[in-house]
Amino acid sequence: MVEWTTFLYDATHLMVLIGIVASALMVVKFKDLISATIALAACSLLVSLEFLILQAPDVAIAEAAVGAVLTTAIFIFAIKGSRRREEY
Amino acid sequence: MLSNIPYLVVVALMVIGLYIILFKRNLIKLAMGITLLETGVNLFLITLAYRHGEVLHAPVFTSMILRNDTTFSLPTPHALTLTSIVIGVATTALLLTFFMQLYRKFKVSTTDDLRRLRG
Amino acid sequence: MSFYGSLIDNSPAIIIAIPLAFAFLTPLIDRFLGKSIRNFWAVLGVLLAGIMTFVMAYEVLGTGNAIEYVFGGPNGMDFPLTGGHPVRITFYVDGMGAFMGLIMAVVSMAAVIYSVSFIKKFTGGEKYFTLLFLMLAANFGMVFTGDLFNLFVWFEVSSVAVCGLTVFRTNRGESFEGAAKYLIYCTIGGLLLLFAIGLLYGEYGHLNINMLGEAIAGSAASKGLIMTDKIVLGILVSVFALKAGSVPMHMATPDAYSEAPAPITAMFVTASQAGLYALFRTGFTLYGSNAFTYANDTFTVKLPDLLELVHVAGWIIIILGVLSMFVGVTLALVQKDIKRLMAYHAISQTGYMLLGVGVGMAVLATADFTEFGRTAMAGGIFHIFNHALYKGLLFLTAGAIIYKAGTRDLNKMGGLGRDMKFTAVFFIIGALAIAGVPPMNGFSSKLLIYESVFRFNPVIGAIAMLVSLLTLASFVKVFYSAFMGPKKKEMKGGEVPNSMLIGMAVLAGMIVVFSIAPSLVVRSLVDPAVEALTGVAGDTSRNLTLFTGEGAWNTIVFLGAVLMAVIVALILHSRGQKGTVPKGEGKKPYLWGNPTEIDGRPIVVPGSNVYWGFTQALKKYFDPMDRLHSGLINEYVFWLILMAGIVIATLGFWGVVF
Amino acid sequence: MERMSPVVRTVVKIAFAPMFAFGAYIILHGHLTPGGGFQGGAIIGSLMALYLVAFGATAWKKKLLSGLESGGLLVFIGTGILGLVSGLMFYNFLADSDIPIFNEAVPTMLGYTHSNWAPLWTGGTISVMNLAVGIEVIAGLTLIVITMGLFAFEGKEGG
Repeated sequence: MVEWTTFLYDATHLMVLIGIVASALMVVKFKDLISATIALAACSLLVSLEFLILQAPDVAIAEAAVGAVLTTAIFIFAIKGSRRREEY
Repeated sequence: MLSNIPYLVVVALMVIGLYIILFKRNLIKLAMGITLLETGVNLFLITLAYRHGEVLHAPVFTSMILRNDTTFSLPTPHALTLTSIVIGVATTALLLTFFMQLYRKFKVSTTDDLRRLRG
Repeated sequence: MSFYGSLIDNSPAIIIAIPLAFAFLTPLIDRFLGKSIRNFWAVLGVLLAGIMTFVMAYEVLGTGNAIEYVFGGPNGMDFPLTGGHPVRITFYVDGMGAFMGLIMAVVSMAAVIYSVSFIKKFTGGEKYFTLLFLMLAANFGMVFTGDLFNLFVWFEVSSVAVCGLTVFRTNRGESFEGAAKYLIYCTIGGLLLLFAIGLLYGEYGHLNINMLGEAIAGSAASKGLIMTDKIVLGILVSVFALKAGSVPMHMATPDAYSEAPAPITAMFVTASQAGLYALFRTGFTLYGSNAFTYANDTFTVKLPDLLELVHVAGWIIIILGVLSMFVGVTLALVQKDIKRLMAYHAISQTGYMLLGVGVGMAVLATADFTEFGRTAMAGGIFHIFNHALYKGLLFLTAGAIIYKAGTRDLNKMGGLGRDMKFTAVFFIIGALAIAGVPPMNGFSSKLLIYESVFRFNPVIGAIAMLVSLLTLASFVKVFYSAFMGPKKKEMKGGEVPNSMLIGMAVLAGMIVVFSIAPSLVVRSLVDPAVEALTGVAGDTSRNLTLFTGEGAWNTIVFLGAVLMAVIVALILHSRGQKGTVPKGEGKKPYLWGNPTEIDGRPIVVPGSNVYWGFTQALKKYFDPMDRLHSGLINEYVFWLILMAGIVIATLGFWGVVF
Repeated sequence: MERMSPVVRTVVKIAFAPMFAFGAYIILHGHLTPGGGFQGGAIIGSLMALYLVAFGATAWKKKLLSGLESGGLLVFIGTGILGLVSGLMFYNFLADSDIPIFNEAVPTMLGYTHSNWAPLWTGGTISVMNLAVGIEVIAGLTLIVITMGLFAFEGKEGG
């Protein structure tokens, strides 16, 4: 029983980590800056999950609120205030 | 074994962040690169805090159901990371405000055009 | 405990708290009590912080004991805290910290007084003063902290406040560019710094600088140097060199320096010097001072590995210093923008400080250190003080020139000397001091550096002297284009407002005083600072004479000799033939027979053409330099990463591969 | 800034109260549970950002917010300086004192099955500072978002 939960825990952990790298790569790849911002928010959210897994709940709360919501909002405002697409 | 994998993710995040800063010319992409770099450093600190088997320092949180009792997390790097997040959002906001102003004044959106001050 | 005693005990915290409290009360005061009271309030705040710093420095330097302050701990808490309390924030002020604190206090005083009139042309003065106080608090925090993480926090606060102030004049788009570049640079540097702090914490479990130093030494003694130590030293050296504005990482510094309002640039210089201070702390307190003991005039090396690392780091700092000196001054020579020119000079002068202290690090714990290394360090640290004074003064005069001339372009100025006599005098004082012309204070510190560095390596000493000459040359150019020549019609007449003059006069007066009595500073401030860093006591000065190891320097004697020479010359002159001797028509009054005026207007060589021949002759040097300073922030970051990589690789693989 | 669709507005209206309560809970329990002034403030701040996106930025008073921000910081620094009266900067002078704010002693763990349990009315200056930081962070983050939002959406020309 214990081994099963441990396995599930480790599998979740691994998937979160893969998700972080994948969303970070998406940030590089997307030419549409709004999409890149959403990828950045996903990355932040997954990192906040990772913080929770690494037993830092206080940091996880802060990262979820700041990284996933506020930073995204700021980036979207900045994109509205300038150009939406990356040039090349 | 699994506890070392986050370090690889830290390296990946920092490399991706630096790649964006070095090779992407869009200013907002650049800010995203800085954010990714910062996320990588934050993750590094939190991973560092996650320890096995040492009892010298005070743990803040343990999930006893999932892990054995010797796994815990150091409080100091948490405080460092929190501070770093605060500073990160402040610098990001300031930087993006500068970029918006630059776009309004010169219609600049890439670093190629941002070359009035040189030499 | 007496009131004075408790004031002294709490002084580091109070010095930080005063600017912070004033910073956040300024908007309220501005809103409810009006602008003039706000200005008075700002001056009051900076005076209070200054007086507090003086009191603390007097106590620290007088008793020779460092003040150790633990936030939130009970009175009389044991220090250093062993093991159990890694979360306490501590302040640690020793001779070096008090020395830097005094510099911050003096320059900020001049800057705030100067700002009172300067700010009248703009709106948003309350935000200006808020950010200025925040920056002052950050500067104090960086030099008083005893905690690496706290250092990082103040580093970032300082960057954010500086960038916020750089864009104070929102009508100039370029200021946003300079601030954005500097902010990107500082943020990346700060993240590298945080990474290094994380490495250290993971390895040793401490954040306190003194305890970390002991822990590193302990680990080096038991299991030898590990890779973490070397990598961390590499990162710290590159990041703090970035903050100080040393050459391969200097690219964004002139942009921000030249775009910030003049009083802010004066404080900007001290913010960079806080980076320099952190660099010295890293080299000595964190790594060097635990590797040897010094007693009875002999060194006993305890940890040769660690000392070797410090020597290599010292050589890296020397190379950075020489590069900064040379590249900074040559690029300054070709600038057209007056503030950009001075910004490049700031980089060049930073090279001197890096050079002096780098020599000290490179010969640390050898017999050479007591021979000349200590003198080199004293010169470098003394130069920090002098640089803050005269560079602050020069930036303030540049602000005054721009205030009156309405332009920053040297080619479009001219003839300001007729209306701005005081500013011209202050400018001459600053320019002579920065060029190291003999009676000035810049000469005293440069002499200490020249002579000791010459004994260390004659080539580097010669470069240092050459750079001094070039510095003088470029200030001749500024003086020529701004103050001399025909007056431009569109320029407003008259002198700048009084408060700006007072701000400049404060710094100019201090330069004059310390030119006449350099040993005052050296004995009471610089020697304790060197002792605090290295643990080696020594005296570079006696009475009013500086001793460089080779020779001695006494301003009074020098002035006396000059006076004698003048008197002799006057006597000879009075004995000569009176009147002029007309013999024929005489030659044309100009050199090569060119016409002196075209279309009824006198010919003036514009500022950027003064050294045309020189720059043409060195085209092979200036063209690649122009391409390197491309303005692309990506490339700038590339240089930073490359340089950090080189430094880390050099330190990490020294002795393994090399 | 244009108002968003009714769906968004309704969702924000519904989510407002629970999110606010959660943020306030995090702030008030800063000394007992994970979180504190910054985290709770960031939650309410992000709520404000949502509200702003849904309903537009014009209704907000910037002066009030900057006043709140300065006020929060002053309370924080003031609490630190008041600690000087009892000896040191940031000294926790409220804990176990006669001043009836957050002054209860933390109970020992004996007798409690769950080690995280303690009354809310403990913590001394820590709770006061959490409140101050919370107010400051809410005001500061909202101010950042409002300023940037106004700049991006409404100030296309001038201003």
